[in-house]
Amino acid sequence: MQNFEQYNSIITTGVYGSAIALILIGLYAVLIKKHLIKIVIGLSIIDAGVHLLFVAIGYIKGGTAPIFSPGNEDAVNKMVDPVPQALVLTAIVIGFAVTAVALSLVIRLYKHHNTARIDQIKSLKW
Amino acid sequence: MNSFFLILLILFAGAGLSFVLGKISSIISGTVAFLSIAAASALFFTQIEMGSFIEFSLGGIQLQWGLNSYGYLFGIIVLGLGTLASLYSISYMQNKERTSGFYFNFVLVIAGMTGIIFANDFISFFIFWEIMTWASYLIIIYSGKNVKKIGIKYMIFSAIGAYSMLTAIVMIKGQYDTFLISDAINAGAFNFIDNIYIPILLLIGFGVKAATMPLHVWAPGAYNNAPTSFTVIFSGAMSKMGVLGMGLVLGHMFTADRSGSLTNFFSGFSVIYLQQTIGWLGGITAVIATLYALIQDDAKKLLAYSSIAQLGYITVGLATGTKLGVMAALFLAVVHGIFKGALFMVVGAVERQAGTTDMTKISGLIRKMPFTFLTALISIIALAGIPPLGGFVGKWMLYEALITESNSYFLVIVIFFSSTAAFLYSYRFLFGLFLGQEEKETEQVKEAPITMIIPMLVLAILLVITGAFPGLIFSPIATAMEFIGFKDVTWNMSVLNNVWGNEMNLTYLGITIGVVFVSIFAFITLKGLKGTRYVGTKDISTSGEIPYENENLTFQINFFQPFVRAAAPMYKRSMNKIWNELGNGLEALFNFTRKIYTGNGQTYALFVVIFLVLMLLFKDTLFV
Amino acid sequence: MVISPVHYIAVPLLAAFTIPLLSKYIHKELARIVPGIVLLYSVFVSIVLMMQVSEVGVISEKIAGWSAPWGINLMFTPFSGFLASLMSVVGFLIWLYSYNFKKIEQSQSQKYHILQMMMVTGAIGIVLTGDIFNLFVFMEITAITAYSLTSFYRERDGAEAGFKYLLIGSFASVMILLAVMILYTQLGTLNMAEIAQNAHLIPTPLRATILVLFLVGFGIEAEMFPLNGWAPDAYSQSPGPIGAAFAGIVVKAGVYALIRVIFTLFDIHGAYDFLIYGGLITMIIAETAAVAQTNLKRMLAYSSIGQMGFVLIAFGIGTKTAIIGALFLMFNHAVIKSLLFMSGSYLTYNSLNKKISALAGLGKKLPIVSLLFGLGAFAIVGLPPFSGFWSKLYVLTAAADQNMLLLIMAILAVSIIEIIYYFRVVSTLYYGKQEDEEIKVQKPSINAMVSMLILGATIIVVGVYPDIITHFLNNAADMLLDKASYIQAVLTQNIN
Amino acid sequence: MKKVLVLVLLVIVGYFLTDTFNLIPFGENRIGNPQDEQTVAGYYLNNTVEKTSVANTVTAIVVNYRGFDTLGEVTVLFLATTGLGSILFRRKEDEEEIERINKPSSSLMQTGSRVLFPLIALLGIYVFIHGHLTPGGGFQGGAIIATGFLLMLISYKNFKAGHTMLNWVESLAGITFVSIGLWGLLTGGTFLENVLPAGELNNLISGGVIPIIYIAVGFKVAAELTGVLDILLNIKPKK
Repeated sequence: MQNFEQYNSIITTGVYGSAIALILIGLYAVLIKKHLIKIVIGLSIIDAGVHLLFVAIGYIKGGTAPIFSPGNEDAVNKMVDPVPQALVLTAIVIGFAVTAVALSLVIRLYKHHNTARIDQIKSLKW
Repeated sequence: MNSFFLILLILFAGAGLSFVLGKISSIISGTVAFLSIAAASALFFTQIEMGSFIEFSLGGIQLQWGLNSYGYLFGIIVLGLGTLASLYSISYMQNKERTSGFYFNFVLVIAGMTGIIFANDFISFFIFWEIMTWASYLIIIYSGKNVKKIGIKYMIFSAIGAYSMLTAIVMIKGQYDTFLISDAINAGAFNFIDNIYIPILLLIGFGVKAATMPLHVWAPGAYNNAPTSFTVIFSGAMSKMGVLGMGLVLGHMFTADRSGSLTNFFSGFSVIYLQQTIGWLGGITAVIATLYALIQDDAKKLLAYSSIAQLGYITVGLATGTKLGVMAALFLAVVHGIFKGALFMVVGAVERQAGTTDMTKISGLIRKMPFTFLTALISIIALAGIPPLGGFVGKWMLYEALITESNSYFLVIVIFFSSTAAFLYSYRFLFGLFLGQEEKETEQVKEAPITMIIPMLVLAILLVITGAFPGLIFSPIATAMEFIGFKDVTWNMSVLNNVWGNEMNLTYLGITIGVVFVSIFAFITLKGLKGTRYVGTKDISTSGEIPYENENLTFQINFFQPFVRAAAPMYKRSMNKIWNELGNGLEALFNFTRKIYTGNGQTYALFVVIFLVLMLLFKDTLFV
Repeated sequence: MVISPVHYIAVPLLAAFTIPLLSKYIHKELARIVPGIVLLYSVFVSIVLMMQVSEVGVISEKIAGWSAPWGINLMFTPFSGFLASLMSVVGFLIWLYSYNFKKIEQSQSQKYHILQMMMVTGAIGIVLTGDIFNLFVFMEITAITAYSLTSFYRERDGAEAGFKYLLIGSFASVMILLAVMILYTQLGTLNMAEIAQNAHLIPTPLRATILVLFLVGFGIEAEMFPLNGWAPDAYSQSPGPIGAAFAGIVVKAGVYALIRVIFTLFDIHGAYDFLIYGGLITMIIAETAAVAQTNLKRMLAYSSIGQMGFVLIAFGIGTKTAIIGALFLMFNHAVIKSLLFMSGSYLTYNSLNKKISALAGLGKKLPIVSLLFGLGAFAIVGLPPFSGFWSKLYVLTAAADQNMLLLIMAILAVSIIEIIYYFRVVSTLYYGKQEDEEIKVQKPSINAMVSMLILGATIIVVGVYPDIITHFLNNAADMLLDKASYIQAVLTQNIN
Repeated sequence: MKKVLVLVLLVIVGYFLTDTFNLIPFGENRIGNPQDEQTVAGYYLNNTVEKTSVANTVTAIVVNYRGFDTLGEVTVLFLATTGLGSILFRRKEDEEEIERINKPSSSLMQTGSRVLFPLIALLGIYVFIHGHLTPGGGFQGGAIIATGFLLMLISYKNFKAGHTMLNWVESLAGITFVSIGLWGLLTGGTFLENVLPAGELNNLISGGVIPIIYIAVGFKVAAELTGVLDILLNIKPKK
């Protein structure tokens, strides 16, 4: 049992930690990297981190997938929270849509300015 | 329908109609404007009972329109002058562009002022005040000259005034939970006991329109830039709206019963300071404006500065807070409306007939425009405060009030200096335009058309009458003063009781002097009409020096050179400069702050993160 | 079929999915006409529901047969209904204006009209939904359409503006998602009424974190400083009618979300102060930035941001009068700013950088458009007798009731700045002298004219007789402040 | 300088994130006992089988309980494709020959793709048809199918996704989804209500409209994602 606790704490720090790390890495890319594509990648990484966090909060120790199959109808008490999974599905699709639009904007910006560096694209200011 | 609604409806409909019809012909448009204002005046003077009012609610706010004696006094100026000025406009504006817009705004200004007079609550007061303001702004920039410089300045100062008024209004609402003027007065909103901000903010608001220092800088340009037929209203009636408001606030402030609790000492104390401050501001306004009037070569500008100076006297009178002083101020307000209206009409007539108002270019119009000259002469006498006309009565009362009732001897000196200096520019105005030799350039000039002459003469006759029978004006003033808090203002027809109890019977004095003077003027005028030798003003011997052909050697140039040299230090510092520098400084600051928007998307993202971090750092103190 | 709030959403969606087929196989014009019909239908729905809601109090509709909190529900309250109606009307007018808009015709009008319709739908969804995650979804619908429409014109720097908007907008969605997530872990529900009921159970540090994330996330959509870097660019680079849509629809939805979170979800004192200070700084910075603009649309954009700051201040004061004022401001801003963007768009039609100096002398060439622009300028600075005055009066009265003298003075000082730059434009319009060569003037089409005239007439009518809408505003303000009845209306709906 | 600032900011953000999630222990049962139906999740777990006959609770939530979200999400995808089209739209006159990939891919790639594509498509279809019974569903299935198209797009230079077909699929699927929703409204219920009989648990035909909607979603997602890929891949390279 002691072993399990230890294992669990590693999982905890691992899951939350990696998700938070993803968010921070993405944030770093968005704030520091100059290349537009890298910024878009950064945004996607942030999204990924948030989605990971979202799934993680629905987890219940020793839980199973919230799917009823013949034979486990009484597994209700062991199932993980299904709501975050449903929500994250929506969030992922939205994230995809935003990324697609972002990439298309990058393509247009590159054609228009002949550069993909964000600090050189500032014809609109003040 | 209720007469209040009817009058305003007529005016607004008249405005709309003259706008539409103005696309067809300027004369039709002007006639419609004149007819609507005349109809409104007729209704105003016949249909509305003093003290009647109506109540209704708009947007959840209780509004009340009514007519009181105080409003009636100003109604006389606004609608009387408005009717005459609109009649005058028909010919004046005849061949100008965009007249539809002019008449639209002209009638709107009249409607706004009528509304101000009707307003018994602050909200409708403010609404009509603003309508008046923006309509007059549109007229000022109507000609398309100096739009950026003068128009924007006028609007900024009007906005400063209007918004300080609005602040005061909502504060009254916040403190006394009423928008009704009478309720606010009864609750003591103006008497400095609870809140010194409310009266001060209101005074700033009204002071802008009354062109009091240091908020006067918009006035000369605006008066000058507007078409002259509107300047008649602008200077004659619109500035009186500021006087109306100041009188309301100051009257109630000074007459309030301040005996009693502990705080009253302080409030009484500050009232004295405020009184002195306003009085001195008025006095300084009068002096400075007079000095500037002296150096003007343009008759219209001269009158513009003179208007400001006169408003200074009125402010001084109101600031005395004594019966006599306030009475003097209100009397001056009415008389100033008449004579300044007449004078601007004169200038307008000259402008229309001779093409310019520059006194260095024209002179000797007396033969060409005798009626105009007659009006000018009578009005100038009133302006300069020479007996027997109204200006004298008003100033006399003002001096008396200052000396005997408020002991402001220094202020008297200042005022006296200013009104003496006013003789100089009065003289110059009369001399520059009408007397002297005729110019070749003005040979073709004819008398102004009859629709312009009639209003001028009506005003001139009114001046003579009010000079002879000041009681005609004093009796409405006496009732009006009761409305602004003065008790027992007694007034006998044309008998002036001074403080020593001496009675001055003005009637006989007035009639005698009036008859004598009028006949002398008539004599001079008629004599002037007779032919004399014709010498151009530029036929001057030059002591051996040969003047260049283009050189204008008229004596009108540098008319008051010695005097100006003496007063030179006064001209150096100008309020205008200070305001301009303030404006430039602010603009530079604004230019600096907007650099925050760098144009780099990443920076914006960084702002978001910084903001988030700040919020997170302080979240436990902010959102508990 | 009984008219119900879901018609706002279902009908446009059906139309959006059908339009590509219709335009391809039946007639090309349908792609442009159908969105108009749909938006007109939304207006009709608004009228019917507004009449119903004044009798019933709250119209609550469950989706998919599940009552709250198990399912998603739509709430048509006097408050959300007012905003939804406003959005649908403005949305329809924007369609009317952009139909036949030449510059859009040259690009892909079919896509433009679908996107514009969905922008309105998304915003209405934000306002109506009773579920916080659903709100997020609708916010993304609005955002995606907004990104695409911002970069609609190829000639301008639309892509740049769109990218900045997207970058900041993604931050917003991440923060809202995080907030929703933490909220879910604490309360196990996503229904806003239930959250409101139980919000006090959340541990304080977590509650503060959630609130901060929501405030920053929705603050981005509500153009709060310093989160509004995207806004001036997006306004100025999008097609003219879309600038109007931003002002009239998108930002309104953002403000609604912010207000919903603060007023209903977390009734925390600090949040109101946050609104006041945030709004004040936003207003001051934006209005001062507007003064020196040479680009007309950018100037309008900054002015729009400033107005939103004013709205936030008004909500932050939080009394009933203040909320009436705030809603009135939102109404005015939607109507007036739409008018300004629409008329401004014709005034600067052929000038690429939208210079204000290029407006010189257009007063004669485009008399009615110029007049309408002038009307809008007069109204937005709050001159009576136009509608802008009343909203300002209500807000100031509310501020004075709370004895906020400095706030009043700051607001009015900013108003003076507003007067300066608007009047500068108006005087250029009528009296300016043409500097460069003559720019070809584009006369507006009839439908655009009708749309602008409707807005102009609204400004005057509401200004002269504000009682037309104060009744609705009154009910709306009552509803917003009455948290308990909102909660009750949602959570008791499983009875019927 | 900026980097240092950003790093400091990141540290603070990271600190607050960890701080926050420390208060939300990982793996803890926050639903409570599902029998109590206190929380939404508990209600779903406890009632899904009985009320909808759907084995996969997530599917029941996505398509039925929160079907409105899903509709919105499908709309977001649709709008993204539309938006992409408008952002990257080219006028007819400056349309040139599309050179998508400069080098043709190897024949290994091409053959492999051709073999894999039907299988991938089949898998995708399987995933979304069984969405209500097994893990997976419309989004997952649609994404799998789009992967197949991506494979084809990158291995065949001239592969055309077939815009007409995409349009039809996209529109019809969307119309189906909304129509089913309106069906509920028309029959006197609510929007997106499950109007068909629930059927028996764990049968392919069960759950009422849920499988139909999920199939529609699957097709729609597949079409939209393929459309997005197609648009993004068809960019004319800058000369």
